[in-house]
Amino acid sequence: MLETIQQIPIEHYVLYSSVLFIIGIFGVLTRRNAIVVLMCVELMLNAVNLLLAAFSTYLSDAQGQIMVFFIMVVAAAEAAVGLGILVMIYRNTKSTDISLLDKLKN
Amino acid sequence: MNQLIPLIPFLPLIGFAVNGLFGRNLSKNTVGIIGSGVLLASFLLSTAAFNQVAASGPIQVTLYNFFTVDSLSVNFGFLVDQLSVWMMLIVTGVGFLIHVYSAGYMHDDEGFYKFFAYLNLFIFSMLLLIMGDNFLMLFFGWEGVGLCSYLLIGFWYTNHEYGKAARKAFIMNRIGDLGLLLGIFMIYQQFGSIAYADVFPRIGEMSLDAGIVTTICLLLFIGAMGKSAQIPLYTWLPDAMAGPTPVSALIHAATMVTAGIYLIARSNALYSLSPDAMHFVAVIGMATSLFAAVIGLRQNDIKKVLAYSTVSQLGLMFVALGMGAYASAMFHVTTHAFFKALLFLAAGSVIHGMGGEQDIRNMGGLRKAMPITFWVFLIGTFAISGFPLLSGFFSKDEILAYTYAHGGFGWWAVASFSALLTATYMGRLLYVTFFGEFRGTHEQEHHLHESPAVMTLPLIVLAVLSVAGGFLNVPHFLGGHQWMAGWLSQVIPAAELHLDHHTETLLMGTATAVALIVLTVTWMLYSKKANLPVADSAQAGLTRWIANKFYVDELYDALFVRPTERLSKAFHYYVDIQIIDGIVNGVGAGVQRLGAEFRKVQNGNIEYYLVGMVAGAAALMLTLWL
Amino acid sequence: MSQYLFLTLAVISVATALLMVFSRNPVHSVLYLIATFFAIAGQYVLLNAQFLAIVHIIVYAGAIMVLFLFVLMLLNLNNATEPQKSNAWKVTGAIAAGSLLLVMVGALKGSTAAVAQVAHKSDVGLVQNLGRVLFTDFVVPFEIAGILFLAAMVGAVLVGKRDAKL
Amino acid sequence: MSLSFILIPFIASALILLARPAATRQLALLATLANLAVTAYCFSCDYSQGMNCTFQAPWLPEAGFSFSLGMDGVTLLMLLLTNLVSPLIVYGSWSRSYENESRYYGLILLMIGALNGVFLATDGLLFYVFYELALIPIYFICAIWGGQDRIRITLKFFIYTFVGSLFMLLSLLYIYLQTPGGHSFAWNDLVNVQLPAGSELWVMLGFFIAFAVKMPVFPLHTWQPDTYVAAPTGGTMLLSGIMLKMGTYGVIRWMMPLAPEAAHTLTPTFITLAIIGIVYASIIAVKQTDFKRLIAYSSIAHVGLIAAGIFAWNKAGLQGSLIQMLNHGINVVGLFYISDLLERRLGTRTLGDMGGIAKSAPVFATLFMIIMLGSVAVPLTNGFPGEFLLLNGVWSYNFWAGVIAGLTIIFGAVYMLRAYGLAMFGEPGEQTARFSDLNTQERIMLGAISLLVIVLGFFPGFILNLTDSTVNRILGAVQL
Amino acid sequence: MTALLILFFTALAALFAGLSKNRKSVQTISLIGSLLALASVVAGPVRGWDDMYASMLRFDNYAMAFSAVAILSATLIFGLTGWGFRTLTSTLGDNYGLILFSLCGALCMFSSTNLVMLFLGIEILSIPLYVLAGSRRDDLASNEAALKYFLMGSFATGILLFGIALVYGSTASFDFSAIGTAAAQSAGSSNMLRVGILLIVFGLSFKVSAAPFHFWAPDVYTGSPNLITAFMATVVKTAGFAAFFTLFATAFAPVASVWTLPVSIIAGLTMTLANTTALFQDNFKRMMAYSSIAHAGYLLLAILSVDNAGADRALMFYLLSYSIATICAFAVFIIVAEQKGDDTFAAFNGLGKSHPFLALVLTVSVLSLAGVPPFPGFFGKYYLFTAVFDSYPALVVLAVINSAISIYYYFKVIIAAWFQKGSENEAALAVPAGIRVTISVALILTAVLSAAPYLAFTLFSRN
Repeated sequence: MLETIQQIPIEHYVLYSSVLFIIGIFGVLTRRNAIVVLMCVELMLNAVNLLLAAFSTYLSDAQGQIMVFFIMVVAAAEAAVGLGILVMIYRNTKSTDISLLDKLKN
Repeated sequence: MNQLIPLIPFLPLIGFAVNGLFGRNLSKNTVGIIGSGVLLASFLLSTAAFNQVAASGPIQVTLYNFFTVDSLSVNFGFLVDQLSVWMMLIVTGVGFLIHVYSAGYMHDDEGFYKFFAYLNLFIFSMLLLIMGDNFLMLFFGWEGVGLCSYLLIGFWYTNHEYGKAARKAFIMNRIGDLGLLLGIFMIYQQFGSIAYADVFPRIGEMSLDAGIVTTICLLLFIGAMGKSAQIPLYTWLPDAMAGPTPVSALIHAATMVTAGIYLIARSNALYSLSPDAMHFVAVIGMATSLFAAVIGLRQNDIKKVLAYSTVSQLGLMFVALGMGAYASAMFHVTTHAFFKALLFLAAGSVIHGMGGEQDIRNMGGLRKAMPITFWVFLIGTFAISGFPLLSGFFSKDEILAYTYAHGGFGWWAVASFSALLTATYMGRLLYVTFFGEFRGTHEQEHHLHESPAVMTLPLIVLAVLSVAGGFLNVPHFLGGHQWMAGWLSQVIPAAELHLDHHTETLLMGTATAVALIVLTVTWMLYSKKANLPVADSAQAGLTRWIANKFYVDELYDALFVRPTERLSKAFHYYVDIQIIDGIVNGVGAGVQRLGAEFRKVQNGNIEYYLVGMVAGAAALMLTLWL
Repeated sequence: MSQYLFLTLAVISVATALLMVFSRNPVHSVLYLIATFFAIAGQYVLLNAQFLAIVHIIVYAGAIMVLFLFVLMLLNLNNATEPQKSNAWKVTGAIAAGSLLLVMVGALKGSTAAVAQVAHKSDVGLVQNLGRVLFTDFVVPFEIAGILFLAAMVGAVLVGKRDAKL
Repeated sequence: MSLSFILIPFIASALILLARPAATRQLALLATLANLAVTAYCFSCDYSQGMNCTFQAPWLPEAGFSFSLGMDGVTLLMLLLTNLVSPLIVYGSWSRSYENESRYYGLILLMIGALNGVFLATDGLLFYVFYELALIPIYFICAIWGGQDRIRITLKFFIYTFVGSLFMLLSLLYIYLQTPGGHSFAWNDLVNVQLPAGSELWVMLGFFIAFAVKMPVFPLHTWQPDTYVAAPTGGTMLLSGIMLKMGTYGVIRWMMPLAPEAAHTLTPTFITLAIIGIVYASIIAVKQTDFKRLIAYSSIAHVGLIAAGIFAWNKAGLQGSLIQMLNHGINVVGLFYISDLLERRLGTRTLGDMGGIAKSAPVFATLFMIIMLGSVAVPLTNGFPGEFLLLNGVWSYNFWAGVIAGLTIIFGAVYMLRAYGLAMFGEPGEQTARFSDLNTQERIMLGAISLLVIVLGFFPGFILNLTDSTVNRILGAVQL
Repeated sequence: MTALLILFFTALAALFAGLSKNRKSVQTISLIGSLLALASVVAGPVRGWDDMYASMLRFDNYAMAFSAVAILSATLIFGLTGWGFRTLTSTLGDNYGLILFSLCGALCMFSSTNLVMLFLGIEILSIPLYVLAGSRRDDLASNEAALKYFLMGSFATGILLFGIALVYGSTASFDFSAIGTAAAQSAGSSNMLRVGILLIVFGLSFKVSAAPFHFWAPDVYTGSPNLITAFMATVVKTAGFAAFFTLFATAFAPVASVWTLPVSIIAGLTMTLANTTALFQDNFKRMMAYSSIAHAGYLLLAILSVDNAGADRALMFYLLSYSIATICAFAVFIIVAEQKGDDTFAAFNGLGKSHPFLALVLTVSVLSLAGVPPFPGFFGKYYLFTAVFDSYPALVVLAVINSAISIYYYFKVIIAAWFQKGSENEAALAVPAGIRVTISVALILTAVLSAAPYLAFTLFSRN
C-alpha cells in the first residue's frame, strides 16, 4: 500500500491540502458566526497537518509528524482560549456575529 | 600739510557729530558757529592745499586699508590734485557762505541743530566724493551726498509730500548708483584695480576693447544721470525743492548735482577713448538742457524755475563734456556754482521776506522792499543769461564755442536756443518777482522786509563772485590765458579749439545779442500786468503741457511706480500665497487626502480586514512571477 | 487501489469541507467538519501515519469539536441559523480566496521534484519512532509546550472569571 | 576651547531651566557675553593652516561618527556672528516680560549652544544633529510665546525645515557610505570621496534643498514670512539673525566641497533661483503694510544676494557673503527690535497706523535711521562692503546676473525708505504723539547696534581679514 | 535559559501571589523577577548551560541582546502596572502571569533556531495576549479587540503554518541553518520553498503588523487596556522582528531574491499607509497604534538588509529606543487619560503648565519616536537607513519622507501639551511614585542612549 502511495506524486498532496486550506480561508471570509469562523481556521490547520504528514512520509522524516503534534497542541490551546473569549463576548452582546463588532475603526 | 589733508573732510564730520549728538543742548549761535566754523577751517585748509598743489603737485594721503579682497585692495585714501582741489575750494567756499546764510535763514526752525549737522555731513560726503583716490571712495561720497540730499529734502518731515520727494530723490539716485557700481566692477575687471592711480595712467598702455570702454563709460554716465538730474532721471530735482532753500542752493545747484560732471571729467581718459559714449553724453545733455528750459518757461514756483534752470545748465555742461571740453564744463560748474547759489539764496531771501510764499504770481514789485536781494538777484539773472562780462557769459560762450567747433552749426544752434530759453525764463522770473505791483495778501505786504545781514552778506559775496568769476578763464582771443584750463591741464588735457577769431567773435556776438534782446523783450513783456502768469488750470494747449512738465512724472508713475506696486500686491497675494504656498499646502493636503482614503479601509469590520489580508497576500504572491 | 482510496478520501474531505462552509446551521457545520476530519484521518492511515491518525481523531473529533459543540449548545446556537452575508460579499470572498488559490497553485505547480527521494523507511509513523524523536530532539519544545498550555489555561480561566465588584 | 562655545550656553540653560534663579535674565546675558569673550580670545589663534582649536570625543566609534569640533576663519566669523548677536537678542528680550521667563531664556541659550555647534562641527552627522537640535528650541520659543495662529505656522515651519534637512541627511549618508574602509563622517574623509557624476548631482540637490529651505531661497521661502511674523521678537531675531546663516554656512562648508563637480552643472540654476528671490521678495516688500513682514521679505532678498554670492564661488562673492552674514545678522536684529518696540508702544505693526514718530521720539528716529541705512547698504555703514563684494562676485560670474541682483540696491531703498517714511515722518497722530522716546535699556540696545553699524561700516577690513586665508583655501580646494 | 526559567517561575509565583491576600506583592514579585532576568541576560550567555539545547534554543549574544530589550520593556511596564492595574482585583495575578508567560514566548522566539520552536514561541507570546486584550471583560471595546486579535491572529497562524509546511517539504528540515543549506543548494528553484517563504513573510508580517496584514493593530491597540497596548507595541514588536530577522538571516538569506521584493513592497506600503492614516487620529492610543505600524515599516528595512553586518545591531537599537519612547509616552498617557477620562490629544492640554515634568517626558519620547536628533530614535533610524541605503535607496527616501510626515501627528501631542490651554477648574493630576520612578529611569536611559549610543552594542560584543 505504501509503495502505491509513493506513486502518487507529492504534488497531488500539495494541491489537495492547498484546496482544503483555501476552503478554510473562504469559510473565514464568508461566515459571520465566530464559532464557525474558528472551525474554518481549524480546517486550515488540518490542511497544514495533512501536508506535513505527507511530507513526513515522503521524506521518511519523523519531524513532520512531530510538528503535527505541536500544531494540535496549539490548536487545542487556541480553541480553548478562543471559545473562552467568545463566551465572554456572548455574555456581553448576546451574539457571536463578528460583523456586529465594528465599533473600533478608522 | 599732508597730515592735515584728512582734516578737510573730517572737520565737517566732527561738526556733524558734535551738532548731531549735543546740538539739542547747545544754543543756536553755538551750533551755527560750530557748523560754519568747521567749514571755514576746511576752506582755509583747502586754500593751503591749493597752494601746495600749485607748488609741488598732487598730494596722495592714505589713511588705512578699507579692505582687501584678492587683488581688489581699497584704501581709505585721498588724492588732492588740481581737479579735486578746485572742487574742494568750491564746495568748502560756497558751502561756507551757505552755512552762514543758513544761520539766518533757519534761525526760527526748531530743527536748527539738525540742519547744521546734516549740512556738515553733506560737506563731508561731498569732500569724500571729490577727494577720494579711488572709485570706491568716490562711490562712498556719491551715495553719502545722496543720503544727505534725502535727509535735507525731507527735513520738514511732518509733511508727507516732502518725505515722498526725498524718497524719490534717493531712489532715482540709486538707479544711477547701480550703473556707477557696475561701471566700477567693470573697471576693476579690466584694470585689476579701482584706484585712479592704477587706472588712468595705464589706459594708454592697455589695448582695451572699444565696446568695453563704451560700456564702462555708459555705466558711469548712468550714475551721472542720476546724480546730475539728466533725462530720464531728472524728475527728482524739481521735487527736491521741498527742502529748505539753502539746501537747494548748496546741494541741488552748486555742488552735489555737479558730481556727475566731476565724475566724467575725472574719467576723461576713458571717455576720450569712446566717441560713442561721448556722443551719447552730448545728446542726453542737449536734450535735457532744452527740455528743462522749456518746462522752466511756465513754472510759477520761484524755486521750481531755478530747479529747471539747474537741470538745463547741467545739460549744457554735459554737452560740453560730450564735446570733449572737460575744462569748459568744469569752468561752467564753477560759475554756475556762484550764480546759481546766489539765485537760490536770493530766492530764499525772497521767500523769507514773503513769509514762506513761493509762488511768483503772488509777488511783484519786491525791488522796493528788498533792494539788496533785488540787486543780487539781478546780477545772478544777468550772469546766467550771459550778460556780457559776467561770469556766465564766459563759461557759456566757451561751451557754445566748443559746441560749434566739435558739433557743427546744428548743435550750436540748439545749444544757443537753449541759452535763449534760459534768458527768457530767468528774465520772466526776475521781472515778475521784482517789478510791477505787489500781488500778495495784505499780511504779506506788511511782513515784507529785507533779510538780515547774516543772509545778505553771503549774497553780496556770491554776487561779486558771479560778476568776477568769468575772469578765471578768459579765452585767448579776448586776451586772456584760459587760466583755469591751464590749471586743470595736469588732470584734464586741454581740448583743442580750432576756430578762427572771426568765428569766435561772431559766435560771441550772437550770444551777447541774444541775451540782451531776450532780457529786454522779457522786461517789456513781464513788467506789465497783462502778461502775468495765470492759474495753472486756466492754461490750455502746449502751455498746459509745459506747465505740467509734459506729464513726465505721471508717465513714470504709470510706467514704473504703479506697475511695481501692482506687481507687489500680485506677487504677494497670488504668486506667494496662492501659488507657491498653495503648492506647499497642497502637498500637505494631498498627503492628508491619501490618508483619508487609507482610513476608509480601516472601517472596523473584521471581514473587510480578512479580505484585505487575503487579497494582499494574493497580490504579493504575484511577485513570484517577476 | 490506494490511488482510488486517496481520491475517494480527498473528494469526501473536500466535499464535506465545502458543506461545512456552506451549511447555514452551525451544528451542521460542526458535524461536516468532523466528517472531514475522519476523511483526513483516513489519509493519515494511507500515509502510514497510524499513530497520527488516532491522535488526530482523539484530539480533533474527540476533544476540539466536542468543545465547539459544547459551546454552541451552551450559547444556544444549535438551531439558530446565523445571519447570512450578502451574496455580493460571498462572491468577494470567493474571488479573494480563489485568486489566492490560483496564485498558490500556479506557483506550486510541478513541485514534485523538489522533495528529495531518500531511501524509504516505513517506521517513521510508528509510536516508537515518534516517541524517540519527540523525547530527544524535540524535548525542549515538548517542555515549552507546557508553558503554552499553562498560559492557555490561565487565560481561559481569566476570561471566564467574574470580577467581584469593588 | 571650542567645546566651551557649546558648554557655556548649555550649562547656563540647564541652570536656568532647573534652578530657576531669580536673576534669570542676567545669567542668560552673562552666558552670552562669556561666549563673546571666548570668541574674542579665539581671534588670537592661527587659522591659516586649517582647523584649529579642535576637540574630539567618540560618539559612535564603530560607525565613524565622533563629536568633533574645529575652527577656521569661516567658523570664527560665524561664531562671532552668533555670539555677537546673541547678547543683543538676550538683552533685547529684556524689554518684554515673558510668561515663564526662565523657560524662555533657557530655550534661547539652548538654541545658541546648538547654533555654535552647527558652526563648529567637523563631523557630518554631528553637523546634522546640531542642525536639527537648533530647530527644537526655536520651535518651542515660537510656538509658546508667538502671536496669532502660531501653532499652525510653527508646525509648518518645523515640518518644512525638517523635511529639507532630511534630504541633507540622505546626501550625507550617501557620501558616508562611499568613504573607504569602516566609513567615517569626518569632514576630511567625506571631502576625499570621489563621487560618480550622476549621483553627485543628487547629493548636491539634497544639500541644496536643506539649505535652501533654511535660508530661504525662492521658491522654498513661504514658511518664512509667516513664521517671522508669528514668532516672538527674540525668536524672530534668532531665526533671521543667526539661524538662516546655518544654510549659507552649510553651503560653504559642506555642500560645495562635498559635491564640487556637480556645482558646475547646478550653480547656474541655484544662482538663478537666488536672484529671482532677490527681485521677487523685494517687489513684495514694496507694498507690505506690516513692518515685521516687510523685514521678513527684505530678509529673503538679502539672503538671496548672499546665496547668489556664494554660488558664484569666487573670492569676492564668498568674502562678501561672509561679511554680509555678520552684518545682516546685526541689522536684522536691530530692525526686529525696532518693530517690537513700535509694537510695544503702539500695539500695532501696521505702518499705516503710525507716522510722525520722529517728532515725538527724535533719538529713536536717529538710531532707527542708522540701522535702516545699514540695511539699505549705504556706504560707510556695515551693509555696504558685503553688498559691494557680493554684487561684484555675482557680476563677475555673469554680467546680467549682476545687473539684476543689483536691483536690490534700488528696491532695498524703495521699501525701507517707504517704511521709515510711513512710520516716522508726517504729522503725529493721536497715538504717535504720545510716543515716548527710548528708555535707557532701549538706548543701550539700539545704540550698541548703531555703533556696530558704523564701526563695521568704516572698518570692514578687520572682518574680511579673519576669513581671508580660509576662503583662499576653500576656493583652492574647490574649483568650479 | 536562566532568564526563561526565572520568568516562568516568576509567572507561577505571580499567579499564586494573586490568589493570596497580599495582592499588591504581585507587582514586587514581577519586578524582582524581571529585573533578575534582565540581569541574567545582560550578564551574557553561560557556556555549557545556555548552549545545551542549541538545536532548538540558542542563547547567544543576539538572543540575549533582544531579550534584554524585551525584558527591559516589560520591566518598565511592570513599573507602571502598580497604578495601571489598580482596578483589578481577582484577576490581578492572572494578568501579571499572562504578561510573564507572553514574555517567555518572546524569549523563545529570540533564541529559537528551529521553526517548531519559533512557532511555539509565537503562540506562547500570542495566546496570553488574546486574553489580555480582552481583560477588561465588561468593556465592549476590549472584547472586540480580543476577538479581532484572536480571529485574525489564528488565521495568520494558519498562513504561517502552511508556509512552514511548504518550507519543510522542500528542505526536509525545520532547523534554520539546515534550511539555509538546503535552500542554498536548490537556490530558490523550488516552487514550494518560494511559496512557503512568502507565506511565512505574510504570517510574520501579521505579527509585526505590517501592511496589508496590519488591520488588526489599530483596533486592537485602541480597544485593549492601556498597558497591554504598551506591551503589544513594544515587546511583541521586538519579538516579532527579532524572530523575523533571525529566521530570514539564517534560513532564507541564500534565496533573498525570492522575498526582497515583496518585503520591500510591504515595507513601503506599511510606512506610507500608517503615517498618512495617523494624520487623522485624535485619539492618542490610536495614533500610537498607527505610529507603531509605521515603525514596523521602517523596521522591515532591517529585514531587507540581513546580509549587512550591522543590521542586527541597527534593529536592536531601533527597537530599544522605540520601546523606551513608547513606554514613556504611554506612562504619561495613562496618568493623564485615566484621570481625565479622555483618550484624545485634548487630554494633554495644558500639561506643560501644570506638570512640566510629564510634558517634558512626553515631548522627549515623541521627538524620539519622530526621529529628531539627538534623541535615540534618530540614531535608530540612522542605523537602519545606513544599513539599507546602498541596496534600497528609493525605500530609504520613502522612509525619510514618511518620517517627515510623522512629525505632523507626533507634534499634535507636543502642541497639546505645551501650547494649548488646559481647562481652569481641573483637579491636579496625581502622579504615583511608581510611575514617577519608572519614567525617570526611562528618561535617564534615553539620555544615556543619546549621549553614548554605542553602549547598547556592548550587548553584542561579549564573549
